[in-house]
Amino acid sequence: QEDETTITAVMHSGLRVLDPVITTAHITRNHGYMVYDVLTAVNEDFEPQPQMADWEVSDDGLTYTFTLRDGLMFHDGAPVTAADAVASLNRWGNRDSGGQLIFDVTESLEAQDEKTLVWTLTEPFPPLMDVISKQSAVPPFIMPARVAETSPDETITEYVGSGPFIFNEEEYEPGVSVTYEKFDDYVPREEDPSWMAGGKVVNVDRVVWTTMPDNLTAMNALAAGEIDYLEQVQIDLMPILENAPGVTVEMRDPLGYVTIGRPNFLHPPFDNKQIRQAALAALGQEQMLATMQGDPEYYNVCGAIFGCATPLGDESGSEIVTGGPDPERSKELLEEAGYDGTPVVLMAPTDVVSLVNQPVVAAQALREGGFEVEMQSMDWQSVVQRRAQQAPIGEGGWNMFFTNWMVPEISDPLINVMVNGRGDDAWFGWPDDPEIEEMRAAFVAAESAEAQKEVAVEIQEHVMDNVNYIMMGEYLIPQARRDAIQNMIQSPVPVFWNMTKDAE
Amino acid sequence: MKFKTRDLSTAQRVLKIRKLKVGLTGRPDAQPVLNEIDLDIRAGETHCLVGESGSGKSVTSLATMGLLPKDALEVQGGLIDLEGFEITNATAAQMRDLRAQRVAMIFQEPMTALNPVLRVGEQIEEVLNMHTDLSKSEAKARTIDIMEQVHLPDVQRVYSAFPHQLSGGQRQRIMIAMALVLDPDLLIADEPTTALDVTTQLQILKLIEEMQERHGTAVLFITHDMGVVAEIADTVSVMQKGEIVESAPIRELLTNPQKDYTRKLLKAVPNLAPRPARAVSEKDAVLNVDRLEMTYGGGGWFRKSEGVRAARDVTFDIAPGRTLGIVGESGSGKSTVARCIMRLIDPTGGEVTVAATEISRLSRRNLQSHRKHLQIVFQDPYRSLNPRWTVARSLCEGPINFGTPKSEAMERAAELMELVDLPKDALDRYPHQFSGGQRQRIAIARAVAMKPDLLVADEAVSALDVSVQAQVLDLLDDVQDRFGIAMLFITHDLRVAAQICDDVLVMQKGQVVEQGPAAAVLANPRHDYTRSLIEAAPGRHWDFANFRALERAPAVEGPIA
Amino acid sequence: MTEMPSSRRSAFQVLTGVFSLPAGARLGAGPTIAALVLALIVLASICAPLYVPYDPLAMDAMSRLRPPSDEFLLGTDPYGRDIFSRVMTGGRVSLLIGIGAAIVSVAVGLVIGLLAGFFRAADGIIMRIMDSLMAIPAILLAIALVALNGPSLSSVIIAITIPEVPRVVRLVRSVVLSAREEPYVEAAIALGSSMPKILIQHLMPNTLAPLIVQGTYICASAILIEAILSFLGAGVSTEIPTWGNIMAEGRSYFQIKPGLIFWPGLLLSLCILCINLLGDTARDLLDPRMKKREG
Amino acid sequence: MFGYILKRLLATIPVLLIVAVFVFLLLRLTPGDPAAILAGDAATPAQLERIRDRLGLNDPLLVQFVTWFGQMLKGDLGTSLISNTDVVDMVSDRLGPTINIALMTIVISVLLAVPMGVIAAWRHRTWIDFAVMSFSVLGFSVPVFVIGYILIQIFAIELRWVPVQGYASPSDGIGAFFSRAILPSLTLATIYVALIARMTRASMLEVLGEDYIRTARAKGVRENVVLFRHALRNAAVPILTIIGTGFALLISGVVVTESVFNIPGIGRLTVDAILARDYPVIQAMILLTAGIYVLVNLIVDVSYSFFDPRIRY
Ligand SMILES: Nc1ncnc2c1ncn2[C@@H]1O[C@H](COP(=O)(O)OP(=O)(O)OP(=O)(O)O)[C@@H](O)[C@H]1O
Ligand SMILES: Nc1ncnc2c1ncn2[C@@H]1O[C@H](COP(=O)(O)OP(=O)(O)OP(=O)(O)O)[C@@H](O)[C@H]1O
Ligand SMILES: [Mg+2]
Ligand SMILES: [Mg+2]
Ligand code: NI
Repeated sequence: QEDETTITAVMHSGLRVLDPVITTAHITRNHGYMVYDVLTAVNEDFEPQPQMADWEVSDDGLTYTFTLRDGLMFHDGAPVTAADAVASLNRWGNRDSGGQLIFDVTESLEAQDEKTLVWTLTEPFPPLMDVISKQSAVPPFIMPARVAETSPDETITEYVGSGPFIFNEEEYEPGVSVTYEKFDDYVPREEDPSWMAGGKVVNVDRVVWTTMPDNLTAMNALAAGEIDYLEQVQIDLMPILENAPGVTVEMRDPLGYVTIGRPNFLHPPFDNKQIRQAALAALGQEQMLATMQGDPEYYNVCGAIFGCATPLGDESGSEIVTGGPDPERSKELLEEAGYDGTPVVLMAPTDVVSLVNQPVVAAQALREGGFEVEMQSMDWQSVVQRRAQQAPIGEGGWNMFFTNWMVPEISDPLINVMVNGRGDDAWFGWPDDPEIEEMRAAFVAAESAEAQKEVAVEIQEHVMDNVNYIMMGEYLIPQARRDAIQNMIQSPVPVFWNMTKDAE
Repeated sequence: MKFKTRDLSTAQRVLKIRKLKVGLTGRPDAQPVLNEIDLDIRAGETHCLVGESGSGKSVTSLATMGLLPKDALEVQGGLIDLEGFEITNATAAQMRDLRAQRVAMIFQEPMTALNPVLRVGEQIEEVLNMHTDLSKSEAKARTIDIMEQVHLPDVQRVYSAFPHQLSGGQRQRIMIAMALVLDPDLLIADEPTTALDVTTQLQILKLIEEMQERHGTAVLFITHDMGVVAEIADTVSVMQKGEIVESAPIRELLTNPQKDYTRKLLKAVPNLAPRPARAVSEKDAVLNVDRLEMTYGGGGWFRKSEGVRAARDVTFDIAPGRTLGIVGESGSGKSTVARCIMRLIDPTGGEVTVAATEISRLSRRNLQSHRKHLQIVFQDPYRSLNPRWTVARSLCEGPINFGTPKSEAMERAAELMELVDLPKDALDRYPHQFSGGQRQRIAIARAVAMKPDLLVADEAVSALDVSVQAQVLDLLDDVQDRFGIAMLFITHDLRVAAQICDDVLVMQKGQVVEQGPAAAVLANPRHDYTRSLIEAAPGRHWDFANFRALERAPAVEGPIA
Repeated sequence: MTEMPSSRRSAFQVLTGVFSLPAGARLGAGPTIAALVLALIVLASICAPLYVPYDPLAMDAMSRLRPPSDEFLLGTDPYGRDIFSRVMTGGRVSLLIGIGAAIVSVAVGLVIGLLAGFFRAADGIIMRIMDSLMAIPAILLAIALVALNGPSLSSVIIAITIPEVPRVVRLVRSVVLSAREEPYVEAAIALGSSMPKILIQHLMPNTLAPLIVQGTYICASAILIEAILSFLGAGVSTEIPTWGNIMAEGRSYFQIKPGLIFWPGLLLSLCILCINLLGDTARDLLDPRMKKREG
Repeated sequence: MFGYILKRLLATIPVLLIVAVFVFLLLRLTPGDPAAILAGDAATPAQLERIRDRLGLNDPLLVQFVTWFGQMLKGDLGTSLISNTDVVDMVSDRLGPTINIALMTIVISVLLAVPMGVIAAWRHRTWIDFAVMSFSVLGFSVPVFVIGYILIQIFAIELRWVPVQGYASPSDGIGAFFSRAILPSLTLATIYVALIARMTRASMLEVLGEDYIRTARAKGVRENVVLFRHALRNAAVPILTIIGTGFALLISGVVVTESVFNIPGIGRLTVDAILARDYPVIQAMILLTAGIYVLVNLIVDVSYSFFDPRIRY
């Protein structure tokens, strides 16, 4: 017992949902990577790599054959079979938007034997490996078939995976803390770890995740050595840690996050393209990011809707928002559009720290740009409910809200829900944008990386012109750890394999 | 009447007060509360301190105990010598030692003077624990012993009772036991019997006397009841406005008072001989009460409780211009009858007819218009006027309710002020700016403003001291003569009843035990209860106002029960 | 909880004395100074727009978290807004919430309490409902209500008011219950005064003194509850500065920029102190019986 | 006595019933959608609809109420919509920390506040009185979280006497428990101390003017005995009352304190549940806190008769 190493980590939010397929919540995804394994995963170059399985693609691009590697075992001791993988993929396909696209063109998905799984398509789907290897939104985690048979609209109730850590159900307190124990029978891959790919070698016995609702308390706890790791450090509070001995603050995730504004296409004034453009002009990334982060080291002015450091990233046509704010231009555009002073109802959440600043800054900038703004404060739950309302403003509707994404979650047109232009079926804001739908179809059809990139640039330009959403820039969140914690992997998802803990 | 005539001049002097001056703390220039008083008490002596309310009696006693409220009053001169010990400059610790051992005190209100949350036995024992080294069992034995000495019944049970489980008389016995358990040389009793009814009062007085004889204690007895004084005092001091105006042996003081103030005080004491009854009225009775019943409580959620039958089968009537007195000991149901008649509570049975209307079952709304026929004056002068209202507003409230225009009501109020002998400018003042007697006048004026047919006075003068009491009684008499009002006068003081009532009704435990013309009832009580009431009245053989014994003593002669 | 035992009733009466300062502090210059300070703060808050150097909402990403200087008297907050301008302007809304909540809860509670105290028939039902409202933790009710109505000024006031009302009702009721036994009320009945008249003219004034004390307490606690609501993200809209949400926004900057909490906190404490002091003084002035005691 | 307690317990039924109906309606009228919280940011409307169906959120309100109420009568408070765990389990896990901290707070408050109030009353109108009462006003006028931060800064960061945050149950060792519970308890206690001290003072002032105090002094009883044996017990009823009603205040404070000190208690659970619209949890929590409140006040009422023999039920 004495020698047991435990890592106490303070995560960005409390774990409440244990089903990584039903929800897109980041903390649940992180939990997924602890407990479950995936067939394939992208490395830091966005290239799919084998994890549980190797794969082969037929020449016509219609048949994918996956072969499970040896030694895979669930925490209850049962071996992982192809049937488990099939059931898991089916459930996932029902929930994930990318997965749905694949299943739209799937002829069959079958377990050929214990170890082999064959996926047959009706037409080629070049980005298939990218989709099932993606590390965010909903990755296809592999669960025992009996668990995966749960309806995709219901949460699972058994938490057995084949990942490197075992979930300790006894010590789980929803929203407060969760404990993982090293899975001794896990067989890591030989390769070096890279993002979610490569060998997941666990060097500690237990990992405890807790949440601290109060940032300052978390900082002080780390400085006092009561915890080992802090997933997100509030930049303004870094001076507290800088003076604390034995603490290192560093970047975990080179890609970071984007913050975006989404206009509602159904109602005035943002049903008018020119007025949307005026809003784009009125807002300025620098101002927004500086307010959110303070230190320029931790933000990136970036006009690329798929992220600046991603393969598809491109900044065409974004000067208007990267350069801004330009209130004069905004007023001109409003004038041209004949803006009649209809107030912009801006939903402002008060209880989610990372979303508090944006509406406040935006409201002020829009006002300066000639808009009438009505900022309505509410808790995030109310935003969540209200943003789903298509009703006119007077009847519970809205004009604009802000949210954040991790860069990998917006990094291509299939994953990025905001470039969906299918009207009522689109994401909140409901743009009916046939042009962008054509482009997305072209993206799916594109066979080479170059061809994909071409389409992506087209989409970028279109989004800047039509203002499907307002890219407000990228920002980075540093992490902090005790110096005793070493060998942490750089990754957008905080992972607890590979790391070691020295005696302090 | 037999007075005490012991010669105590050879006895040891226990308390010697010389030129004692007590004033408001930090304000030596203000009018002192006690102005250079002298006082001597010898062992075995009972010294009575009398005087009007506010004259400084209690302050004298508190100063002697060293219990003056520090932030309000302080000794500003003189000395208090307790058997050679100088109290005025004793330390707190010395004072604590002195108390209970050398000087002890009994207070007026047995209800509030005992700690309600401690068992009475413990409270007595505490004295022993504080001042002696007795062991627990010794202390308890000593406590039981003193409790027996004060004639408490069922001592073992009473020992572990809480004060609220005892009657007023029993509580006062506990107080006496507590005061005497360490055999102090001086016992100060500040109005120890004022809150008790006559029969109990008599027992307590006898007890004090008995204890005094047994222990040879000196007693400083404070009271404003001259009857009590006549009964128990060896010597008397009369106080007025912080000064002792006269000090003399009891007989001398009562037969031959030297100072005007003393004479005035004595003259105000009503005597027990009934007044001559007023002419029997020819008119119909204003108030008819017929088989009135009142039962409090009863009902309840889980078990039906019995309820208190506070009035049973009460029947009487009053003619205009006449006064009916209801007497009886505390709790006998006097107030209950008054409140039923006023319909402040709803009687549970019987009929009340006022000015030819049966009102006991009228609805509240229908009752409203009959209210003006009957008015009431309460006992407590401090609470019967709304403290936030000017006198004028209080006086006008009733008439305005019955449609009198405001200006007219104001005029009438001004007239009434004259009637009750208060200055006109009093109208704009608030109740707290008046003395108790003055307030009671205002309350009477308020009732009279309604020109009622019947005035109910529930202990209207009981809270006032003798001289003020006499004035208010005069006023009531005057009002009655002038307006021909019928009056229902409730009192527990037989002297007062004798002075003002034409007829008397004696109540006991909710029932009328005797009823008739005052002269007949008070002079020839037929019922035992009435007789015991009268016999218990202290000083009943003395005619204070005329400085002599009563010629025709009321009731049968005989030993006091 | 139907019938309060009599000693419980007296507990409620003592309660009204709870928020009083020592009499020593009441005497002399205390109330005058308190009145002056409070008047100054109120005036400064009301007139804030006339003299504050910056728009309290104007932000400048380039001058975040500045220390106090000539340019920014008390420095700037994380949005680069001028703290001085915000704190001074914030007083308006905070005071409005405090006074609003106090007036509304006292008014509503007074009416209900008078009715409950006088009409025995309604008493049971009213008190049951009040007990229920009192049993729901105020802060939770407030969060729920704010979530329901959105964090507007009025919903914050309502949210703070609802849990306070039962307390006022109990207070008023207990005063009425004991006052109606007073002989002067019985005398008024004998004088033929109607029930409403007795209720309003005789009984209501009795409740005034304790209500003023209770009111000042509500006023103070409303300002604080608003701060707590802001802390939990359910306060007044972030666009409207209040002492509460300035402190709540500044809470994580406690170690870096204590001014964000200190200045609004200082004004808040000062206000509450003065309000309490004045409440006590007002009560004493209103109660003629107190005058008697003081001679 | 027993009859009284029974009667009081019966009387809580309508109270809790009203609370239940009130809370249920309030919640359903509040905007928010647990399904959306469950599914996360990228869910489509159709997916949300299906989840809502599964959770029974699309049933008519009356049906939902009757279902919930029926289950509640059977002692089943349902499962959390978000974490899918049994509400009874969830709440019972979180109850311990809050209750322990609350109890410690009450003990600390009473130990501090009562002597403070007694001394202030005894030294009425002196500087001691003034100091005690000024402290009380201060306790009232500083937001709880500020007090928490200040205590952390001094005792955990500067002096390093105790940990910054966290909770250990007494079963983990009394030392561990105290070192973590002391700061939150002190934080919570500031308001409570203020409240109780003022009440004690007011009540003592009234009692010290009573005749029996004069009697005690006339017996030559020592001053401390007068204060604590004679006066305090008589002053107890209003003090107990305020401890009972102040409990509501404590609950508000708990919510904030648990955040600041990272204590896994029911305060945070409730706030989290409200923000996530986790209806079964909110309903259970509010019923629970209401129940506790009612119970505490019942205990307080019953304890009156322990301090004051005149009160008999
Ligand atoms: N605590 C006090 N502060 C100021 N003045 C007081 C105080 N106690 C008594 N006095 C004043 O001292 C005077 C004498 O009061 P005291 O109580 O001795 O009268 P008393 O003769 O006992 O009257 P009563 O018959 O009504 O008991 C009164 O004028 C009273 O106003
Ligand atoms: N409201 C009430 N509820 C229940 N019992 C009552 C009530 N008022 C009086 N009683 C009881 O009724 C009986 C008669 O009381 P009442 O007040 O009429 O006596 P009283 O003769 O006026 O006594 P006192 O001389 O003390 O004023 C007493 O036993 C008393 O305890
Ligand atoms: Mg006296
Ligand atoms: Mg009576
Ligand atoms: Ni009740």
